[in-house]
Amino acid sequence: GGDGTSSQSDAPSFAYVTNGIDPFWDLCAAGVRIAEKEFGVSCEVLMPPKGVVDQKRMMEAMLAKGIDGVAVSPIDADNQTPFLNEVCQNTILITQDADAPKSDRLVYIGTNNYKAGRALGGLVKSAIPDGGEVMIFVGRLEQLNARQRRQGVIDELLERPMQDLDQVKFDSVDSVNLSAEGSKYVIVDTRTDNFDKAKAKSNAEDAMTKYKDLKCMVGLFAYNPPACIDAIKEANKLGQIKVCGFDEQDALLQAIQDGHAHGTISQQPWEYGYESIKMLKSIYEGEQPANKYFELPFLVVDKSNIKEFWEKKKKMAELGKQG
Amino acid sequence: MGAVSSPYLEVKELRKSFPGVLALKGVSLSLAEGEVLALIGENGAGKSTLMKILAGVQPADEGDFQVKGEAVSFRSVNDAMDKGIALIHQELNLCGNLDLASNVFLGREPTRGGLIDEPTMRREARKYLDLVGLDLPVETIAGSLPIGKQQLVEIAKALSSNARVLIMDEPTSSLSQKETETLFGVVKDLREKGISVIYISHRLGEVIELADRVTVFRDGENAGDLAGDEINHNNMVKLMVGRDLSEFYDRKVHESGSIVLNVDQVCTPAFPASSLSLEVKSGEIVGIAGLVGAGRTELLQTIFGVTPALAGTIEICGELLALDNPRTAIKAGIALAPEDRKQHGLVLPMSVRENTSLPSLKRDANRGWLNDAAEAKVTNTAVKSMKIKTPTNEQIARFLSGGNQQKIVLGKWLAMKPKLLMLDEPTRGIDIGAKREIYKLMEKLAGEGMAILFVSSEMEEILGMADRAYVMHEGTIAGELDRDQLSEESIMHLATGNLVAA
Amino acid sequence: MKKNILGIFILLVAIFVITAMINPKFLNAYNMQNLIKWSSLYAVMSLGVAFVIITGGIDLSIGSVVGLVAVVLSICLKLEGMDPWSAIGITLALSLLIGFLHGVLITKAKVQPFVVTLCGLLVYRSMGRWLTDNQSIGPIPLEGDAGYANLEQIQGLDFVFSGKIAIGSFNLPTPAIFLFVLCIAAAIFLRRTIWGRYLFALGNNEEGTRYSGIDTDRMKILAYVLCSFFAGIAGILFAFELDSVQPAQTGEFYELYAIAAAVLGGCSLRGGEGTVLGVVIAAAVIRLIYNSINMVGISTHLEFGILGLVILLGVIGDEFLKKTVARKQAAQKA
Amino acid sequence: MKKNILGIFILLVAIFVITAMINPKFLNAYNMQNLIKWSSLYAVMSLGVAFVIITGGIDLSIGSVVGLVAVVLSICLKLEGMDPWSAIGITLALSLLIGFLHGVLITKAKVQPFVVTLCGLLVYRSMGRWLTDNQSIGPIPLEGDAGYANLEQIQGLDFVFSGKIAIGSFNLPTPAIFLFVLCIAAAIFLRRTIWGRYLFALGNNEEGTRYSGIDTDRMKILAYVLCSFFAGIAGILFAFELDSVQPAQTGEFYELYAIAAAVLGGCSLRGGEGTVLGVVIAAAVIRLIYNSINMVGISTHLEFGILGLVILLGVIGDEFLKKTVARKQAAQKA
Ligand SMILES: Nc1ncnc2c1ncn2[C@@H]1O[C@H](COP(=O)(O)OP(=O)(O)OP(=O)(O)O)[C@@H](O)[C@H]1O
Ligand SMILES: Nc1ncnc2c1ncn2[C@@H]1O[C@H](COP(=O)(O)OP(=O)(O)OP(=O)(O)O)[C@@H](O)[C@H]1O
Ligand SMILES: [Mg+2]
Ligand SMILES: [Mg+2]
Repeated sequence: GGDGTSSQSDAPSFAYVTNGIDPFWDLCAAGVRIAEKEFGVSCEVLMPPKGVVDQKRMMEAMLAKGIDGVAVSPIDADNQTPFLNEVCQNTILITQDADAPKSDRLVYIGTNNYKAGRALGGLVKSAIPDGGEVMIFVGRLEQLNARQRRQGVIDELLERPMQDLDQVKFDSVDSVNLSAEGSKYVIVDTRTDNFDKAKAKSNAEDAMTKYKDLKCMVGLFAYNPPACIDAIKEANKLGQIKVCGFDEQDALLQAIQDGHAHGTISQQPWEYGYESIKMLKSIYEGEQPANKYFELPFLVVDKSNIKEFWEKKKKMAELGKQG
Repeated sequence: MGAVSSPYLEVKELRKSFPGVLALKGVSLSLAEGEVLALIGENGAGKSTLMKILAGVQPADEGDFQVKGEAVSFRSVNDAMDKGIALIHQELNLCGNLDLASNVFLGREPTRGGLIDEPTMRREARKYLDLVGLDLPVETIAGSLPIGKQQLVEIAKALSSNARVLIMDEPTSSLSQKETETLFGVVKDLREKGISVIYISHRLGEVIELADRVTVFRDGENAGDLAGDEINHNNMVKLMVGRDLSEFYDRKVHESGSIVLNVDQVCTPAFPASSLSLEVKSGEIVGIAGLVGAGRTELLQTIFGVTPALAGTIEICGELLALDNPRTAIKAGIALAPEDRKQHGLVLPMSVRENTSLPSLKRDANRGWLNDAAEAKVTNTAVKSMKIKTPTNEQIARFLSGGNQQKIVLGKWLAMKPKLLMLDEPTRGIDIGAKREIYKLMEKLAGEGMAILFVSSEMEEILGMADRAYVMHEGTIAGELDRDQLSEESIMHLATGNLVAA
Repeated sequence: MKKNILGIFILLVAIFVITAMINPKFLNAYNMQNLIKWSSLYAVMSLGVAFVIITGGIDLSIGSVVGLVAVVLSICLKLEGMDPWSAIGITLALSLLIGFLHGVLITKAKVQPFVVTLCGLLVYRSMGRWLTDNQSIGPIPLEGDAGYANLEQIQGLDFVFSGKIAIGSFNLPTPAIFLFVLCIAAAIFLRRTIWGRYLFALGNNEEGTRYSGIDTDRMKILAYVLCSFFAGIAGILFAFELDSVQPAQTGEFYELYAIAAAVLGGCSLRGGEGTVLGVVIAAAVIRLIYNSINMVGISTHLEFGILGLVILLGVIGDEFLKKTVARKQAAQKA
Repeated sequence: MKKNILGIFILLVAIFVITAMINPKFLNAYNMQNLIKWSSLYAVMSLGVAFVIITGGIDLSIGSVVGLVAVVLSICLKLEGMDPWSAIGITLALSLLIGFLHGVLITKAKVQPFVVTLCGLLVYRSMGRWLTDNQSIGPIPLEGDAGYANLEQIQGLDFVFSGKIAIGSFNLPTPAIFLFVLCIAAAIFLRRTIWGRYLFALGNNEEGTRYSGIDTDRMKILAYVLCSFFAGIAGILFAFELDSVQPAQTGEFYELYAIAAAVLGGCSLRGGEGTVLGVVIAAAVIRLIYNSINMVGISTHLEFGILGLVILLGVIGDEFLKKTVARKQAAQKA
């Protein structure tokens, strides 16, 4: 809990606003907690349950409380810009996880999702070096980071040149059987599930029915890879169809350890929390950020480093629990 | 009979209040074994309330209640059933989605191995349905039956509980003559077997025929008892209303004028195969007699546009109308006081004012704005001319007695000044005082030149009120009887399908 | 009727006072403005669904209508570069059409309101996603959009629908004015016109009302049209307030808020009961709860739970209050 | 009654045939297994809500109950290291308790079912998030979890609840067996026992049923208990099927699927009507639509819309079919 305002009234109080409710954000909260202690600040972690409306009202409430700084993951950056600017006028605003480049936010802390996508594409290549059919599973494609990740995977597999993060050109959401000369890979389809895990699993099952020669499933949101693994396991195709994923759900980590999944890209969410608070504190104390973009490194996790990574994640999950 | 033995069931000084109403102000009643006790009183006297207490449907506030000399207080219907008391409710309470056998044995299904023993249940149900003269298959879905037949099922249900005391709350209000006679046979049979019956009715003729003793309620109190030879029309009326009511049907001969309603070869959805024709002139009171289910309600509803005709034409004052909903009918000057007062006649949770003004709101409104003055006038006129007994115009209709509710229905139509007033069972469930007022009103309106068409299952009413009557049988007009041809025999003849007019 | 409002009003005051005591910043003007703004937005929807609930119906599609209207508005303004007032007109016409469709399906095809509007919930959501390819969109055009030419006018609209009007040092959010006007209109409609009377009558007894010569089907259709229309207005207000529309998310669950507010505000789902003031206060209570949770600093995981409990206890308490009053009156008479 | 099933059955066959024609892979054994599995999972919930709908009630909390049960089960098995069968027992007891609570609030505190279960929807979702701190959790313990000691037993459970039984070359998913047993039990209960009879009776005429000496309150409570119990079983099945539970999302919206299936399957929301077979077929139709959309390759944006239209047309068609049959019968008689 972040009931910091009343107990330590002289210490700066910040708000860390997510874009929704997700375990990912609780791992970020762990970083927030670490930073809270380390820098002697207090911070509320707010998770808007239903999109832009709740995000707006929560930030308004924070402004009303007289908060000293906000780190937010804007849901719809372009259109939210006027409101974000309003926040800027009243307090320190930085963005994290997703950026709002047109707003007056002081700095953006985030992973380069396009690069991360390319790294994921690299994992796919090492999983099925002989090429074949690949399919992408994702919760929603309306989020920029999801589209960037997807594009990164596609570009890497189709051997396209590296694109600039700000100007990524996207393949249509509905495009099927993407392939290119000089590439051994075909991206047969992308399926969304709107955050319904049951749907995610049945999407994976339907994919196996429809595409007999599917070689690799790529899950872009945390719950996608475990859903794919489940479906593959039940179809007795473990090993035949590889899984590469994003994020760090336990089931995925277990599968990597057991050799049932090839690897994953972790954004190390706790770093988000930690760096955001660190940044807010330094700006609060008058320092100007050197750069508008603070790129957080991502981590490629596979069999080689799974043990230590999982240990760390467990520790963070414990820390991130809300009072 | 039970003169010497102590009463089987006895209540003393029973009180019961509802929010805003003191329904029973300390009433007493006793019932001997094998006795048929009639309980009479005006609407709202508290008869049904007491019966519900006796049957465990609702608890009394205070008072003594003994069965076989043993004090009891029922907390549920089952408690009452254990003591052998069964109630046939005034309102129908069948489950429309279940078949007859299931309804008869609802709550008392025979089981075998934990499952319902359908064959036994059907066999047993057959017995009781035969007893009340219902020869439909036991698999018939209850909801598909007309009200009268449903009432018989209710009676069969009560009989099947093998009760020692059977309470019948206005059981004949929707029964035909023939069915009523069957019921009387059943009641007399029960008396022979030593089963006691409490019989509630507003039809004093029935009381005279059946009752060993009569208890009269007035305003939630005992008004007196009558036994043996004392049971006659005048005595009962005196106790009920506290004064004499002579000259019940105060008829004059009416001057009939031009034809107001002309129904020609109309087919109703209930009887698509048969068509009917009739006419009503202004200043005339025309009755429609017939057995329950003969299609009388259906006919009135068709004229009123509720269930549009399948074929044929209807003319009002010579004008051909396409009556496909009540609005057109009302515009043409037709009004209907429906048979089912609570469902179709009133909006029970609304006030006397809101109910009375409902049809005339639009006429009186100014471009859709409510016209308070006009509304108040309509209400006041209705309350005064109909003698509606209500504390204020804001009283909720649900809390008024049946008679007063019926008067609201009439009042709201009179405000529309209809050319043709149709009344479907205008006095069903209405006490004798109110009944008389409604008859007077019909007289007065006819005298003013209104055309009146009414349906009644009460022979007396047809004989007493109609200038002319049509008798219906299975969806057709079996015959037309003029004033001087009207008699109980001639009506029954036609109603039972004997087309040779007497 | 007044008893109804009393209960919910007490609840409003109680939560208000408690929150203010725990965190005095709750009372500052900025927070009050926000509270008024959000309450107004949600109250508009709740008011709309109240018409339907009064007739004994239900509308589960409100949230999806809000979403679809916001989407269509944004497409017209931003992508199509349509004349701003025509765009508003089209979206409102759309919402009227939806309500009309509901009404016709319910009265003529005789499908139950729950089913019709549940299907509506699914279909309109799907339409919104399909129209936009599920991409976020906002009503205000950015450079390069076809609507950029109308930018000034659109910003004017933005002010009309989501601006603030300074009254002394207090900035009154414009949605509050919309709510106020709609409230007065709704109250007059329900209590002073024959159509309002008919809605109550048919909610209490549809057959009986029909037998009195009232076109109950038309009145029911009217109720659904009004409900969707109010949802349409809410959709426009939300679009301008948020400047951003998520086709898959905007409006999700709002029908539940709206219905909850209507019920908490004294509408009976059985029909025939309800007051404008009660519904508006109840909508404010729900927003107040959310605000309080944030101001007091309670874990957001508990938000839903607290809301659920308050609604439940509110409804039970209201029932209890009504009973007690009725009993006392009876005792006085006896 | 048979007319009801006929309509929905025709729909099932039609969609089946059309999909198979467009994409023959639809028919392969693996896809059929999946279809059976998902249909079974959703049908269990739909069956549960049918009890409540037959009494004329409604349960909006099913999805949240599924989520909460899955969360509690996972906590017991994985984190607490509880004896697996006790854990199953506790979760089922929890679902029974929830149903009991609903029933008591509805019958004793006289709160409308819509309100009680709407609050339930909010509260249980919140509880699930709060209990887990919103972390994803699965029923199967991993190394280091307290439940790891019971791993073998839990994997046994996993097989029971989400395994497959080979019948020749066809692998029958175990949820289908659960559904089969529950179906038979529900059908016997509804059609052959007095309690089932009472549920139908009170759904049609509550007063009348009470006057027949039946404890209608107790029967209503029973219906809600059964509904939550079936949701509880579905929760366990989902937990093992997905091996992972997201407290904020698992089960979201499932009540709408369940109610839609019940209605499409011939239950009337007015109460007193419904068949087990109809509901199960309808649940299968809904899953079939989803599967077909994937197989045929329609944009997922349209999923909801197609589902909504099919439900609406299905219900209208069913009504039409019934009327036609009734008219024919009447004509024959006349
Ligand atoms: N549930 C109730 N709530 C409020 N008032 C009631 C209730 N039941 C009955 N009453 C009132 O109690 C009084 C007695 O009603 P009751 O039904 O016993 O009369 P009754 O003698 O049976 O009349 P009728 O001949 O019309 O059937 C009436 O004033 C009635 O309005
Ligand atoms: N809408 C309808 N559809 C089909 N059958 C109907 C409909 N309405 C009535 N019936 C049937 O038509 C017949 C005539 O019913 P109606 O109510 O008109 O008779 P009635 O002579 O007025 O008898 P009662 O005294 O019971 O009112 C009955 O068998 C009834 O079941
Ligand atoms: Mg009575
Ligand atoms: Mg009749």
